[in-house]
Amino acid sequence: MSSAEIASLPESEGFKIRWGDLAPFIALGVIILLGTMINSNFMSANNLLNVITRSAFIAIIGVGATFVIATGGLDLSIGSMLAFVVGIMIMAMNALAPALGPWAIPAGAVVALVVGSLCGLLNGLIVTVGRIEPFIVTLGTMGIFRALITYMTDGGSLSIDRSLRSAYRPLYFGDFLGVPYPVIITLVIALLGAFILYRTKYGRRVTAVGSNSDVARFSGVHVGGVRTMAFVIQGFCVAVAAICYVPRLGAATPTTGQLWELQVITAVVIGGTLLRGGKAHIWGTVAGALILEVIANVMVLSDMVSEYLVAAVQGAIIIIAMLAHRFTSSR
Amino acid sequence: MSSAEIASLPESEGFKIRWGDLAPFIALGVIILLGTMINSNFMSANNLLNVITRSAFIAIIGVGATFVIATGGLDLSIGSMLAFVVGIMIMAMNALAPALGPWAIPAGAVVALVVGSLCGLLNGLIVTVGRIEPFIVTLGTMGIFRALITYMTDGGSLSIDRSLRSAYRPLYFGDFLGVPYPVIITLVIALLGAFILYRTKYGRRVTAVGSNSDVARFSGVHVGGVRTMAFVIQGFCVAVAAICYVPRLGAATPTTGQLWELQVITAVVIGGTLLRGGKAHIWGTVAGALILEVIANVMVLSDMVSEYLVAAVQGAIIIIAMLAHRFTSSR
Amino acid sequence: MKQAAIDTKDVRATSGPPVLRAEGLSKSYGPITVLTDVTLDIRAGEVHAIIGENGAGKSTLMKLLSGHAAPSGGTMKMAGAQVAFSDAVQAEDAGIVLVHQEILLAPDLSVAQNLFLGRELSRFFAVDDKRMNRRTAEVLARVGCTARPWSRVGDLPLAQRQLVQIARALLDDRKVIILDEPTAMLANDEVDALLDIVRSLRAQGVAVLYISHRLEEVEALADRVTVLRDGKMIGTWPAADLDQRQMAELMVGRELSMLYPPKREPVEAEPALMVEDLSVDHGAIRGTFSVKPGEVLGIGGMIGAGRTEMMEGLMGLRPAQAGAVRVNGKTINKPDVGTMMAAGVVYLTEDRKGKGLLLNEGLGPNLILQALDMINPGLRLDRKKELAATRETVKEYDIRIRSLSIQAGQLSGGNQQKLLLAKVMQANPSVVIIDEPTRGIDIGNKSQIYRFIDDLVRAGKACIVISSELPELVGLSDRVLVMRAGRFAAELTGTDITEQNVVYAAASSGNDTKGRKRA
Amino acid sequence: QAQDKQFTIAVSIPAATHGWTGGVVYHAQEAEKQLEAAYPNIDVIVSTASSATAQVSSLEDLSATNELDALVILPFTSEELTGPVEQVASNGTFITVVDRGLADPSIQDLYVAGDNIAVGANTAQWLVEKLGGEGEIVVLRGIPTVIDDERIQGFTEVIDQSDIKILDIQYANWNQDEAFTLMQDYLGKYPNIDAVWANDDDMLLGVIEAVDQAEREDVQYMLGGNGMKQVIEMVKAGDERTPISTPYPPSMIASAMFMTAAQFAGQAPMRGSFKLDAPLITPQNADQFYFPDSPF
Ligand SMILES: Nc1ncnc2c1ncn2[C@@H]1O[C@H](COP(=O)(O)OP(=O)(O)OP(=O)(O)O)[C@@H](O)[C@H]1O
Ligand SMILES: Nc1ncnc2c1ncn2[C@@H]1O[C@H](COP(=O)(O)OP(=O)(O)OP(=O)(O)O)[C@@H](O)[C@H]1O
Ligand SMILES: [Mg+2]
Ligand SMILES: [Mg+2]
Repeated sequence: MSSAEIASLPESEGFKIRWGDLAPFIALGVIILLGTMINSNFMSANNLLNVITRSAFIAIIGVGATFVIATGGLDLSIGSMLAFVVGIMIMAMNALAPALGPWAIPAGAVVALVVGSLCGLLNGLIVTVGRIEPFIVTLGTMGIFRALITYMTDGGSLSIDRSLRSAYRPLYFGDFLGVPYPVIITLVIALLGAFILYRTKYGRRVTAVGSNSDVARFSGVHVGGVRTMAFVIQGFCVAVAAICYVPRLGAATPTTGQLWELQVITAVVIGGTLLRGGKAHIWGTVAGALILEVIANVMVLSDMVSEYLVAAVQGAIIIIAMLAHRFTSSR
Repeated sequence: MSSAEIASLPESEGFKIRWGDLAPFIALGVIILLGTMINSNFMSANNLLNVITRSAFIAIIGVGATFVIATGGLDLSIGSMLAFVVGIMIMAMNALAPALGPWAIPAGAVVALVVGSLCGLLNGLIVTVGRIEPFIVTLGTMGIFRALITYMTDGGSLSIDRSLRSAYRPLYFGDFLGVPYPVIITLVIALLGAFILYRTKYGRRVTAVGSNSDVARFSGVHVGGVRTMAFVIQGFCVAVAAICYVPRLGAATPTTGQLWELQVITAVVIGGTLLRGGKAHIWGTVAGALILEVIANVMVLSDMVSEYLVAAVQGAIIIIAMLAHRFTSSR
Repeated sequence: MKQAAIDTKDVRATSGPPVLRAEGLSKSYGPITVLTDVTLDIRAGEVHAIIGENGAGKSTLMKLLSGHAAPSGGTMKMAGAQVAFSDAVQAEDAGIVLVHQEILLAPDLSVAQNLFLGRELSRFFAVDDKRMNRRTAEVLARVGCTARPWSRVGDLPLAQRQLVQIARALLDDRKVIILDEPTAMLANDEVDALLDIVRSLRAQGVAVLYISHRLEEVEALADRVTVLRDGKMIGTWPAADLDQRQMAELMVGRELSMLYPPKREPVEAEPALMVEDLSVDHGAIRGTFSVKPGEVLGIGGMIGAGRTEMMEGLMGLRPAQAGAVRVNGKTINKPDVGTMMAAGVVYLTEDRKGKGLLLNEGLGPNLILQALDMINPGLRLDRKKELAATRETVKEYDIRIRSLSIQAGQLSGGNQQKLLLAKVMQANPSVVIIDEPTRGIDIGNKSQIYRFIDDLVRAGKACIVISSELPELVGLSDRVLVMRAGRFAAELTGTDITEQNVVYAAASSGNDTKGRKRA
Repeated sequence: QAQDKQFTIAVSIPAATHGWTGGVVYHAQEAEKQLEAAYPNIDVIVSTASSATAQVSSLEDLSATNELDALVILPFTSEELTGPVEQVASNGTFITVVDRGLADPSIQDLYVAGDNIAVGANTAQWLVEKLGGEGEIVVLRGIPTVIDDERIQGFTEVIDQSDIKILDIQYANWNQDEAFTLMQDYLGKYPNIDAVWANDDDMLLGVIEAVDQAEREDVQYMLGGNGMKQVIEMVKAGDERTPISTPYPPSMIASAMFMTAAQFAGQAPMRGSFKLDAPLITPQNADQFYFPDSPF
C-alpha cells in the first residue's frame, strides 16, 4: 500500500483489519462449503447448531490460550486441568446438593472458577518465578492434574448427583431466543477476552511481553506478572469450559479432556496467533475452534473414508487449509 | 590494544564448558542417588542395563529432535512416524523373508531408513516451502502417520515373521563386550550427531538459523534447506530407533510410539537445548532421555505412591529437577 | 561537516547546580572491568557530551546512570541525595531517561503503543487510543518523524525507529535525557531537527547527556565535554576550550593522521559489477548502475530513498527482477547471496543487530558464517582455522575486547561494526557493497576503515558505499549516484562531488519520499 | 415390518486405538458389509470416536442428520454417555447397548454385555487354584477406565479371599511397550514372582518378552485376557506359562448388530439383556475362540 493511500485513510482504526487476519474466516467458509457439497444434511439447522455449540469448549479455552501464547508462553496442561476442575466441581456440587439443593450448581461453579484460576496461577508462578520453559512446566502439571483426576475417580468415573442433573442440563442443551447457552457463553468470553486484549492496559502489555520481553521490562512492565496473569486467565477460561462441560456429559473420568491441549493450540494457531508471541487474534481463535469442529463433523457425515483413516484426513485438511490461506493471503 | 595483549587473550576453546551445560548430568546424578537410596535393587547391574537400554529409543530420536529444535522447529509427529516406519519395515521384512531369508533384516532396515528420511523430508518441505508453523504441520502429519499405521494393522497388530524373529532379537537383547547393542547404537548416533552439529559447516548453519534466521539469510545460508535437512535427520533418527525397536517386541500396533513426541521434546529441553532454537546440546539430550527413564524406573521400584499418582510424582520430579538446576546454575 | 547543523556556537554559563552526580562509578562483567572510577556531574540546562573510542565504556556509563544496569561500585546522587536505581523505571520516575544506542522497541506493537508502553493512558477501564495517537503524532512531528502513530514498528525503516525511540524520551518532562548516538542512523534533515530539539530542551533547563562520534555535532552543541578512554575518565572540559582535533586526540590518546585517504586516479576498465534495469519490490525501486575495479561508487540520498532496498534486491534478499546482472563479465541469472558471493560480490547490511550478527554467538562463529564454504572446502568445519581467523581479525580490525570468548552482542556498537566488516571480507570479494560503513564508529577507527576501503580499491577491487553521512560520501567516492524516491536522480563525478550537490539532487523535487510508489 | 421401507442403523464405537478396540472396529465393519449385503433395505453407518466427548458429538451428528431407526453403541463410559443416548432414544430410536451398560438401564432396548468383572474373577479363581491359594503376584492395569476398573475389581475381590499377595499394581495403558518396561522393573524389584496378570493380551505379549529376557524361572504363570489371536494360539499349543485366557470377544459388536438388524428384518423382535460369559479358554476349547482372519 502506498504511503499516499495510507495518508488518505481516516483515523488509525480503519487500518487494523488486514487481509491476513481474515484468513481463518475464509478457511472456515471454504470448509463449510465443502461440507455442504459432501452431505446435504450438513447445512441443516440442527446439525449446524450442534457443531457450533460443541465448539464452545475449545473456543472458550482457546480464548485463554490466546493470552498465554501471545505472551510467548504455552500451556499443555489445559486438557488435564479441565478434567481436574470438572472433578473438583462435581465433588463440590455433590457435597453441597443435600444442603443447597439446586443452588449447589452455582456454588459448584464458583468453586470451579476459583480452582481453575488457582491451577493457572500455579502454572504461571512456576514459569515466571522458577524461570522454566512453559513447555516443561505445563507438561509436568499436565501429568499432575491427570494423576489427580485419576486418583479422585479411583480410575473409574465420578458423576454428578442425579438430583442436580435435570436442573443443570439446560446450561448445555437449552437456549435463549434460539441461541444455545454455550454459544452465548462463548461470545461473552470472547468479547471479554477481546476487550481485555485490545482495550486495556493489561492487553497491551500482553502483546508487548510476547513481542520483546526486554523492551517491556525496560518500559516498566512487570513481565512476570503479565505472564502469570495470562496463565490465570487461561485457568479461568478452563473453568468456564468445565462449567459448560458437566451438563453435557455429567461425569469426570481419567480420560476427560485428553489431548484437548493440542486441539486448543491448533485452533489458536489456525486463528492467526503466532506461537512465538506478540500477536493475538481472539476472534481468529474462535474461528479456529469452529474449523476443527466442522472438519470433525464433516468426517462423521461423509461415509467416504475408512474409519482407520479419519485422523489422516483430518490432519491433511488442516495442513491444506493452512497452505491455502498462506498462498492466497501472501501479500 | 597492543598486539601483545591480543596474543595473551585467553583461548576461547578452553572456555566452552560452562557450568550450565553440566546441569543435566548433575540432575541425572542426583536422581540416580535418590534411586539408590529408595531401593537397593536400583543399582543392580541388571536394572541399570535395562534402564539404559530402554532409554535408547528416546535418546536416538532425541538426537534428531535436537537438530529440529535447534533450527527453531518442532516435530510432534515423531511418535506416529516411528509407528509408521516400524509398520513399513515389518511389512517389507515379511515380504522379503521368503526370498532373502535372514538378509531380509538388513534389507528391511534400509527400507526403514529411506522411509524415515522421506517422512522427515515431507515434514520439512511442508514447513519450509509452505511456510507453516512446524507445530501445525507436524500435528497434521502426526494424525496422518497414526492413521496409516492403524490402517496397516487393521487396528490390531502387525508382527514380524517368526522365521526372522530369532535372528533379529539379539539386536535389542544382545550385547558386545557386555554393552547392549542399543546402547552402542545410541552412542554412535549421538557421536555422529555431535560431530555434525559441532564439527561440520551444516551444524554451524543449524545454530545460525535457529539463533537468527535473518542473519543467516543475509549471510547466504539457505535457511529453508537447513531446516528441511534437520527434519530429514529427524526422520533418519526415527528410523534408527525403529530398527532397534522391532526386535524387542516384534510387532507394530496402533499404540506404538504414542506420546513419545512429548517425552522426546522433554528430554531435549531438559538437556539444555532451547525450544526457541539457536542452542543445541546433543549429550544433554542423551542425559535427558536417561533422566526420564530413570525417574520412571525409580517410581516403579519405590513403593511409596499410589498407582494413580505415579504420573503426578513424575511430573513434579521433572519440574523440581529443572527448578533445582535453575537455582544452582544461575550465577 | 553537516553544514546546516552548525551555526554560531552558543557558549553558555555552565555553573548551574548538578542534577545528577556520579562518584567513583565502576562496572565489571565477571572478571572483565569495563568502567573504573568515573566521577561526573551533570547540571541542569547543559548539554554534556561524552566522547571516547569504541568500547571506551560510554554506553555502559549511560546504562548505569539510567538504571539499565547496576554499578559494581560507586554512588550516584540527585540533588545531593544518594540514589540507587534498581531498574530503568525507577530512573525514569526520578526523571532520567536513556535513549539506547541500539533500537529497543517491541516490533509487533504500533508506534503509539510503544511510546506509551508501561504508562498507557486510559479512560475508565479502556485504553484511550485516540488520545495516545494524538499525543504520539505531536511528538513524532516534533522530532520530524513521518511514521504514523498506528504503524507497526517492525515495518518501519531503521531511521524512523530511532526517531520513535527519541520521541519516547520526549513524551514526558524529564530532568536528564541521555542520548546515546542518536544521530548514527539519521541523515541531515533529521539531525538538524534533533539538534534543535536538544537546544530547546536545554533552554527549558533539562540536562542532556549526549554521545556521538560525530565531533562536529559535539562542537556545535555541547557545553561541556567528558572524555573516556579504556573505561577510565580522562577529564571534563568546557566545550569552548576544545576543537574537533583536540577532542579526537584526547579520545585516542595520540595524534591522528588524515581522515580521508587521497582520491585515486580514475581507471579504465570493464565494470566489475554491472546491473541493468534492476526492479525491486515490484518496481517501487528501479535503476541501472555499474562499478569498475579500482573505483569507489558512493550512493547518496535521503532516508527512505531506497538505497538499501536496491542493494538487498540485487542480492536476492527481497523480491526483485533484473534486466541483467554481470560480475566480472559473467552473467548471473538468478542472483542470491550465495551465488553473488561465489561470483565475488558481498553486501554488508546496515542493520547489524537484526541482520548482521548472531548476538548470542561468539566472535568466531559470526566471523566465518558467511564464508563457511570458502574457509572449509569439505564438509568439516576447521576450528583451528576459525580460531586463527578470529585472532587475525581481532588484530587486523583492532576489535577491542578483553577476552576471545565474548559474545557478539556484548561488544560495543563500534566493535560490532568492525566484526561485521571483517565477516563479509572473509569471503575475499572483488566487489564490496557497504551500507553505512561507519555507523557508530569512532573517529580513530573511521580513518582506519576509510584506509581499509582505499587499500581494497587500490588492490583492484570495487566498492559501493551507501552513506547518509555526506562528508564521508564526498571524501571517499570517485563517483556518486544520488537516489530519490526509488530512482537514480543524479550522477556526480570529480569536482562535482560536493555536499551541496548531493543534497540538492537528493531533495530537488521537493521533500517527497512520501510520494514514492509502493506495492 | 414391510420389506420396502428403508432402515438406518447407526453404530457408534471407540476408534481403533489399541488391540481390542481395533478388533471392535474390524468386526463392526465386517458386520456392516454382511448386513448390507443380506438386507438391501438396511443401511448401516459405522462411526468411530476417540473419546467420550467425540462419541457424544458423533451421536449428535448422526441423529441430527439421519432418521435413525436403531443405534448400536459401545459407550466409552457409562455415566457420560447416558444422557446423550437418552436424547437419541427420545426420538423413538431403538437402542442397543454393547459391553458397558448405561447408568440408567431403562433407556436400552437391547443389551449385549461383556462381563468385565467375570473376566477378572474367573482368571483370579483359576490362579488361586493353581497356586494353591498362596503366592506372590503382580498386576498390570490398562488405561484408567471403567473396563479396567471392573476387571481389577473382579480380580482383587477373589484374590483377597486367598493368601495370595498382590505385590504391585501399576498402569501400563494397554500398551505392549509400557507393559514390557513395567515388567522389567517388577522383575528387578521382586526377587520372587509366582504369577503375572496383565488384564489384557496386548500387554501380556510385552510381559512375556520381559520375563524371557530376564530368564526368570520363578514366574510360573503369565495371564492376560480378551482372547487375542496370538495368545489363543499359545493356549492351543499348550503353553505352560499361559495355559488359559479369558474371552472378551470384540465380535460382540457384530452379534449386537445382527440382533438389532433382526428387528427390522422382521423375523425376531428382540429385547432384553444378553450377557456374554467369560469362560476360561483352555487348550480344549480354544478352537471356538480362534478367528485367524481377525486382526485381534
Ligand atoms: N555484557 C557484557 N559482558 C562483557 N563485556 C561487556 C558487556 N557489555 C559491554 N561489554 C564491554 O564493555 C566495553 C564497553 O562497552 P560500551 O558499549 O560501553 O562501549 P562504548 O563506549 O559505548 O562504545 P561504542 O562507541 O562502540 O558504542 C566493551 O569492551 C564491551 O565489549
Ligand atoms: N516511507 C517509507 N515508509 C515505509 N517504509 C519505508 C519507507 N522508506 C523506507 N522504508 C523501509 O525502510 C527500509 C530501508 O529503507 P531504504 O532502503 O528505502 O532506505 P535507505 O535509502 O537505504 O536509507 P537508510 O538506509 O539510510 O535508512 C526498507 O525496509 C524500506 O521498506
Ligand atoms: Mg556505545
Ligand atoms: Mg539504508
